[in-house]
Amino acid sequence: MLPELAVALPAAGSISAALLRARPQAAFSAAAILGLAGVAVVVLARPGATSDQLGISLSLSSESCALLIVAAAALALVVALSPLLVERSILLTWGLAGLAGMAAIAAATSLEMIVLIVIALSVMQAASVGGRSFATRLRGPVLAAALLALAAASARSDGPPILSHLAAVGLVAGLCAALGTLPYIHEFEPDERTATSPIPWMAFIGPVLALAVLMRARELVPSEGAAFGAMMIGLGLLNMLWGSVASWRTEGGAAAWHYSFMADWGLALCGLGMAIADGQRAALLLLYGILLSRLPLYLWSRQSLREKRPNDRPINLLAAAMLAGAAPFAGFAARVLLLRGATQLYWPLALVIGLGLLLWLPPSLRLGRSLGLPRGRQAWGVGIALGANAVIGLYPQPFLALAGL
Amino acid sequence: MTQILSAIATHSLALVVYPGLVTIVAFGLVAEIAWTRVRHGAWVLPARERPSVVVATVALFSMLVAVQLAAPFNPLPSAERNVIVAAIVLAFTLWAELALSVDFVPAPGLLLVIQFCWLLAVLGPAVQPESLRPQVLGNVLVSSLLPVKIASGFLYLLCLPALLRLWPLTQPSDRRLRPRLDTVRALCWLPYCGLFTTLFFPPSADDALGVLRFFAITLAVALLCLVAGMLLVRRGAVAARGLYRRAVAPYAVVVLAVVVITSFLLR
Amino acid sequence: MKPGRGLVGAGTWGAVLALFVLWLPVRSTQELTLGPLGFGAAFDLRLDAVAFAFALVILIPSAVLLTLQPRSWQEGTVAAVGVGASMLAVEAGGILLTALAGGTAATLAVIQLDIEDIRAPRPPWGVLLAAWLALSWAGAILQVAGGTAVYAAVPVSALTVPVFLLLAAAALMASGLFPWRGWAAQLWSRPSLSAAGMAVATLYPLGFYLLVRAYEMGDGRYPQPLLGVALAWLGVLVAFGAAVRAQSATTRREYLGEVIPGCGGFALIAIAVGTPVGLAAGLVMLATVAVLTACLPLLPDRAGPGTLLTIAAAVGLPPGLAFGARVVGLAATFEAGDFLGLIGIAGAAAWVVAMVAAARAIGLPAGRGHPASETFPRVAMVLAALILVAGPALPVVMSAFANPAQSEITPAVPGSLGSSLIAVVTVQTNLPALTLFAPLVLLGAIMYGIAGGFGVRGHSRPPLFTMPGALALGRLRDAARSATLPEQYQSIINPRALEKAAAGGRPFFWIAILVALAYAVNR
Amino acid sequence: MTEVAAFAAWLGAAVIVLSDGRRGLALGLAVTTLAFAVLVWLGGEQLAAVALLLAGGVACFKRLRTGPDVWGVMPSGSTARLVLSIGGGLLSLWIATSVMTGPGAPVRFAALSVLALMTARVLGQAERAAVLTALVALALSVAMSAGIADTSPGPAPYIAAALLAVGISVLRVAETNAA
Repeated sequence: MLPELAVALPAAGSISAALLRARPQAAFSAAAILGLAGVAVVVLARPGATSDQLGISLSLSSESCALLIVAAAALALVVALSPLLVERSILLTWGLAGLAGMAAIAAATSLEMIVLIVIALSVMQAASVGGRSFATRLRGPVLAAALLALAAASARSDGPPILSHLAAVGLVAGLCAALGTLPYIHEFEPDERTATSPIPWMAFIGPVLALAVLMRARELVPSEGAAFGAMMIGLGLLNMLWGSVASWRTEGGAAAWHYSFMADWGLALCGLGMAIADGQRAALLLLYGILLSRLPLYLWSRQSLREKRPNDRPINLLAAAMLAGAAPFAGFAARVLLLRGATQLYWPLALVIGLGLLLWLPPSLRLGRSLGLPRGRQAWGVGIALGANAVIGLYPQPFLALAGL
Repeated sequence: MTQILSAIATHSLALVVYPGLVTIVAFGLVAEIAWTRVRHGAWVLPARERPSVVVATVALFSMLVAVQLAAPFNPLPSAERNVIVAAIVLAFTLWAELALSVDFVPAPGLLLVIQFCWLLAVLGPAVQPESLRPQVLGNVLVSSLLPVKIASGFLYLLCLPALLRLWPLTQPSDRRLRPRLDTVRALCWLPYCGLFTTLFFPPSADDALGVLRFFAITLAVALLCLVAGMLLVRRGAVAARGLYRRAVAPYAVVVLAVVVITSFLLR
Repeated sequence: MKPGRGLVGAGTWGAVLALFVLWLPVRSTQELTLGPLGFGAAFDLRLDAVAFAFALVILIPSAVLLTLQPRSWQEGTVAAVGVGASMLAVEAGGILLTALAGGTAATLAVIQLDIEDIRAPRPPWGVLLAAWLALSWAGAILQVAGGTAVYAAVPVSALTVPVFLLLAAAALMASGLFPWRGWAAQLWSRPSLSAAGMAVATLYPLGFYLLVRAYEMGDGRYPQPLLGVALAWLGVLVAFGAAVRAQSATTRREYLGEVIPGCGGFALIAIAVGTPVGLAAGLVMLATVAVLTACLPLLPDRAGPGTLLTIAAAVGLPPGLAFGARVVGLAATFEAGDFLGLIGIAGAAAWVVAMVAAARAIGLPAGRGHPASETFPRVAMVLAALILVAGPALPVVMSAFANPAQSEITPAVPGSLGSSLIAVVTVQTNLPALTLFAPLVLLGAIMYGIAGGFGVRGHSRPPLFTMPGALALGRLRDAARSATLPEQYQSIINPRALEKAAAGGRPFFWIAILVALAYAVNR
Repeated sequence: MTEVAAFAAWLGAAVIVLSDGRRGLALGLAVTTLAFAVLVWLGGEQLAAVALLLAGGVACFKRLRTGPDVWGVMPSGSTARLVLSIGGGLLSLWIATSVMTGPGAPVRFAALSVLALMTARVLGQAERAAVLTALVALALSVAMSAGIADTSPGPAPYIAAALLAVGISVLRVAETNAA
């Protein structure tokens, strides 16, 4: 019953917050309690155990559990340190909805269920008030859903080997389309609310979705491991290059952040594509970093981006170091693991990745400055994000063990 | 402890008396008086004046170089002598004036090039024997190493007049009517000439004849320098510059090539 | 003294004390293993003679500077953590932990420098990051090829030429050991020297540490003798480059900026030669560098006995410690055989240029002054004098500091140093430092006592020479920096249009990419 | 019978692609839903078929109440959409019958053609009503694609898709959004 509760409780929290939005205090309390209960259920859930209470078999893997817990921690951090109560309850409504969707994606045992959840989440997001048109916001996720469904259909049908090749292509392309990474970048509106922008697909739902899709992909096309890995690594490198360079050179500050997520995803895709333990570990650490540090910092930088108040205080430099993956932050440990994995696989790849890693610095300095001078709650938030990231970087073992790696 | 104290006493004796300060001053005064006589045509004796910091520094360095020489009865054991110490410390003496006085060193760039050549002449012969004991290098008579030794010795001699400032390129303070004794140079005669004797002649025995032989050769080298110096003075500054730029420096390159080729051949 | 400064200083001195308390009673390797960290490295701490030597090289200047120089609480905290990270790098049991710790020290140094003055020159962050990433990769390759990256356990066969090249590149970048003007020289042109001193103290020795540890991994040798020769020649170029820049310096501050790179070049020569004598001499040179690192930031810009002593100590005036160490280091090149003596000759030539530069620098104008509040002339003078009068103690320093480290990393290599407290006994000669230099120091004191004062006035002096082709290189560099895409091609390569095309969310573009991907996979 | 149903599914999808008015969209959705329900019923999943039918019914009913009150089938300038419908159908037919082998070709054709056409409809600049209708059909076709497997997936995906379809059709899209 635990996987069902892991989906139901955050969903209930989100709905109650939406219903009680006239009374922010009550909305916040109800959503917080239900959300915490949902996280507790995820913590208690036995990884790999299948539950069939609703006629649909659901199961949470240890990696998904770990990412759900980290995502919940990120949400708690963002919500707790948001300046206004009303804003907090809105954030909680959206966050818990996303968390419920992520739990459902993590628990789903078939790709079609994942696709249906992706459609549901995208429609919910597109239906809310936002800068871009309804159809525009749906494009990326719908293409992802279609590609994933077609891939699943190709993989399940009997026929020539080209079908399994196409299935592999569909799975990788579908995943990129869902995340909004190159070549399927979602249209980005700098002034749009974060909740309705493409950022949640990349920085919140993305990590769990990627793990779930890859888990199913390995079952669907076990013979296509090589092609699958090659495509993931190729697109990963492409995203690394594009994301870091674009994040450095683009004009808009918010767009720079958007591209920086893409660059991190490039590294994560390389790690996931390697299909060896070190690659998976590296990817997981990078995803932790995206959830726990990059996303909160992006949210806190919005105000200063609007007011165009860049700053060069120590905190900005530390943030830049963290975003660049400099030691002792999690990015460095992830990079070490990635280089180790690439060396095991094919050493020139490690060389390419190693050279690519240097591209992180200039955009990171820019993004660090764009935080402005965090004050009050936000200063605490930046401090906590930096601290958490440094702890993961210095001693990643327990965080990897949490994911069974 | 007694051993240490006796060693300190012996080394102090070497530094101060023989072949140290006293010997340096004695040899240097003779050579310097001779030089001023042939240069200015007058006998000039040292003036009684308080030594400057430059003189003190050069004296200190010259003492350290002198004890590295293969002079007979040198209290410093032969195993404790080192040609690098001699070469580097002697190199320091050349720039003491630039460092500690208001005077400008004449043509410092050219002097530096000459010092490079001299350094090659001193250390080049040590490459193949893989030894830094001066008397060992002097004792090398292996036919395959003789070309290096002879070439280096000739280069050493070519550099000596310039390093001892016997050439006509003089600093402004020297352009005075009344000739004076150059104390700094006086302190350098024995180290430079004695080092040549040490490196390019077999070491002399520790007896009266050995002492005579060592100082005779060293004096001969000094004499050679005087003659060369006079020739340079006669030919003038431009000719001196030309000689060192167009002849000595390219010759040093040839010596370097000889050192490298010999090392390769004897490897 | 502010309580913060006192606290940080006391903490660093406490670390020095702890180091002595841990090392001196046993004087043998001590290990502490706290299990795996999760990124392929275990938390293994190893205090052996090499770690002890490098820890002192890092801690002593850091402690002096942190105790004396005023800092804001942020700078003090970052600096202290940086010292800790640097210590962890030298006490780490394996390459990956060293890479993590070294990378942390580099990050903190850059942040500290930027906190102090963001517009002043500082080491390029990218180069430092590249150095530690390269080391991480070397560690990863060793783990994959040899099964471990723990210094003491790496199989000799695993340290191949490519891995060594990677490690050497990391070392050279980490310490900025380049023939051109590296970060270690640029730092001294900052308006304030409090962060600069700490950056040099914590980062500069780390590159040398890697080169020394490489011997341990290769069982006392580098994978190819030629690699050592190449590194030694690089050392000559580094020392020569620093000396050439120093002799054309327009101010004394500019000259002092080249002191550390120059000494580093000589240390690199000695270490790269790879004989026990060379290694020991190299370590003593690094100890001298450490004292100079503490001395230079405390030195006021005005001329005076402090400046004179510092320049004399830095250039290796006889019979100072630097002089003795350099002589032994150069002697090692001749004794190493295989015409490595040519490196010794080149090194001696570089030293001569450094002498000229030093002699010239004494009379140069002071240049841009750094705040008087961060200068301590007496302490600087004492430190410089210490280097000068410590020449006679060279055998003691070698026996107590360098020889144990050398015998730790090259136990199998013949031609070890004799352990005498009176003389430095090498293969062919022995340098009677105590019995020869001690009387010389005494005589020097007497003679300078008798001699009159020296009259050097600060005035600009022309450079002795300019490097041929230096101007052309400078022009080339400026041209490369100011290079832009010709206007007629700017319309072809339009980044904004490219960004619009890629991020425009056009379905047709997406479908085309999908088709291309499918085609690529099915080819 | 299955072949007819499969053809009907494609026809319904084509009508959704070609229509802009509420009646045309509802008609297309109804035909597609009915065809899917028949295919699932014949596949032995009666409960799933009923679920699809109910969801489709609710979606059609809701569609008939919102959007421009016209048929709007093949308005001027819809030649490209016509070509897309026919081309997509033919391509799906070729893949479902020639490339993919084994039994269940009609189900494959129905699922693939609707999936492809509905995706194209959403990706193209469409009115909100058309997008929502296409999304409903897309959700149902995703469930149908699960049925391509040799082993039946059970009613779960159909019921989930049906619930999603109902959810989409009752969803109120914020008015401030551009179409």
